[in-house]
Amino acid sequence: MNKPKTKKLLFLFRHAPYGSALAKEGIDAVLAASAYDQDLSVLFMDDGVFQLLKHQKPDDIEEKNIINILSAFTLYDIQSLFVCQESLAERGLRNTDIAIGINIVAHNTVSQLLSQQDHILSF
Amino acid sequence: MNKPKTKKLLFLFRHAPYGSALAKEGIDAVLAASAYDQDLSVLFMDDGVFQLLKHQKPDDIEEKNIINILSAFTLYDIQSLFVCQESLAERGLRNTDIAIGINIVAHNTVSQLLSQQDHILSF
Amino acid sequence: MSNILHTVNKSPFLNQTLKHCLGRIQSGDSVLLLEDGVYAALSSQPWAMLMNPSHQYYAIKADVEARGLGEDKLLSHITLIDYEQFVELSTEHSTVQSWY
Amino acid sequence: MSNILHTVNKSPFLNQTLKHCLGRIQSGDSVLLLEDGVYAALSSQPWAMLMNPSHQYYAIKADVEARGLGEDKLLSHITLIDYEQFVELSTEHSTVQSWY
Amino acid sequence: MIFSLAIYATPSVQSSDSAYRFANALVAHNHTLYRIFFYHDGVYHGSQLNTPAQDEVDHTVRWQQFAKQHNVDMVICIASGLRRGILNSKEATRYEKSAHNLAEGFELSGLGQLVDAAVYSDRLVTFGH
Amino acid sequence: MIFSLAIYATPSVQSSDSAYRFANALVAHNHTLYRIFFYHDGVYHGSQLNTPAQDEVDHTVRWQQFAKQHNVDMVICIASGLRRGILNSKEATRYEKSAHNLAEGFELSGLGQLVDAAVYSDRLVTFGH
Repeated sequence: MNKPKTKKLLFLFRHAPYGSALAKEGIDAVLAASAYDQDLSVLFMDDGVFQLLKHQKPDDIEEKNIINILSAFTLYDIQSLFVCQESLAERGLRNTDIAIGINIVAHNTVSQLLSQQDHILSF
Repeated sequence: MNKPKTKKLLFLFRHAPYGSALAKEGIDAVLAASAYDQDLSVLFMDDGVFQLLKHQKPDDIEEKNIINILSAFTLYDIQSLFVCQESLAERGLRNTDIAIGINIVAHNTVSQLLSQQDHILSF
Repeated sequence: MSNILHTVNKSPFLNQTLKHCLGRIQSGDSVLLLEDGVYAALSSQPWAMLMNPSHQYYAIKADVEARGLGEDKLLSHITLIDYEQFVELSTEHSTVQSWY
Repeated sequence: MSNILHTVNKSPFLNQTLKHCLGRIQSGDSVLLLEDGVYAALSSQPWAMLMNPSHQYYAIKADVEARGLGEDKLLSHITLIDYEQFVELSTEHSTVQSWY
Repeated sequence: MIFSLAIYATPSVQSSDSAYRFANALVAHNHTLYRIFFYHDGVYHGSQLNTPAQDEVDHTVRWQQFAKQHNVDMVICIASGLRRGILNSKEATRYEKSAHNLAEGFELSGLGQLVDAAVYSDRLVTFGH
Repeated sequence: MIFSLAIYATPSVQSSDSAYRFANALVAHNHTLYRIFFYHDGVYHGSQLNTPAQDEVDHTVRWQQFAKQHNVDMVICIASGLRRGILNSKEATRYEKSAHNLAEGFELSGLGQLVDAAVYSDRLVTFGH
């Protein structure tokens, strides 16, 4: 098989952290993908935006702080991080509530992001 | 341990059939309870009302028709069957859409049913 | 032209997933209802308003029939399809996005 | 007097469960938010209107803190409690109904 | 008071964790925990093959220790369990399976044990998926 | 076209069944199914101990037969699988477990296999819980 062309992969996070393992297992998938030299983007949307909140303290529920895991994205050179502005607004969240460096994007950009991909991996 | 007093048990069905095994496993629990000589009631509410629809044909998805299983309630002498009228109306369903004999009850009776129980087993 | 096949498998009476999906579809996209998602094909529901007629809407026939949803109860602009047509749709769109 | 402790563990932004619960609570009942259900404690949301002040509303503190929801973001009439208080509430009510 | 718990959630959702914390708070308050009944996808708690990473909670071991310490009956619905691959040695033999995986401290039994728990308990608390 | 499937759902939800029907329709249309990747609670499909009742679908056997007939790669994420008690004999030995339960035809491997499937496939279809 010939080496295929670089694929555009969007990891789409739509679920809150901690309520299920989905958010964490999705992040693991992003980290795994970072080794494959593909064109990766990550978009937090709907309840997925809750993963980005500052001040998470999951010690008492014996979970790992998802912000610490998300922070690894920088180390793995995953740069194209986006959060849906509309989803933040619906939840009464502000830019200053977000714990990591990320592009806050409006509806149009979200639409573009979704439509430009070879594959969307939804978590 | 002394024989405890008869308990009032409400089996509350809030989920649609087939999408998950929850509806079917809930019905199994009702059938098991029928052997225990307790005061049983069954209430279909929210998406649980979809379990009652006529004309279900799950052959092509290789599931058992939930109506056939629900019909066993009569054989097991489970008589106190209720469906929330409001939940039917919200879904655009009419009395004639229901496949089994059941009491269609308004909000007040639903409230009473919920509050009269020793235990609510929710599926 | 890039376009997306959106699949929705949750009941809209229980879950907001359909609403989230309908708010993001674009020109050329299609929506496929399956599993408990087919309850969204019931007529006279608020989300029918959100279903823009410029898109194509489909539902898996086996899932509709399993649940006893007669044709008289369904939104008329939803096309019932089988799994082979689901496969065809996924080839005709450039991406498949699962809303679950 | 018979009364119910209602527990809700799903995010109201994703799931209609909270709405279903709030539509059925009665005099003397209480509502406990836990797990992703605690996102319902965020202020300025439509369901805040559905929360009748004649009932008591609680949320598990550990679940609120895990998710980074600061007190400034929370509805003021929701009391944060721990699991021991959850146990107490379940003894003070005659039944516990889990909305999930 | 006498409590029983019904757990329908997989270990991968937080509901599983809430049940564990509630159970601990119960016994700390000197209530009696009559039975924990694992049903639906909750039966996955009972596999001794569950092997979480070192820095993750081991749900199965945690329940085992809890049940042993507080002498609590932990029942896995046999029908739900078989369907989902939770077998003791007797069922493995009966169905000619090459292995069994029911963790010590858990017991396979019928749905009647859920009903019995409801009958004998003052409170039955459900932890759904 | 080359397809891969990602299955995140337990066998107890219909999403599992939809994936199976989609896979069959794919091969009937002469498309290539490059890989099925079981992740999250989807890994429960791979236990050979799953013992459904006689009148119920055996999800595990059905996938095994399908994969054998159509020569399809079925991968269970090793990290998700270990966490949820899906072990082959090598992992059972490594973690000193008394048994293993990975069904024949399924393979434990890393998340890279999901990424590889995305890279080599024209379409990746996810079946969520």
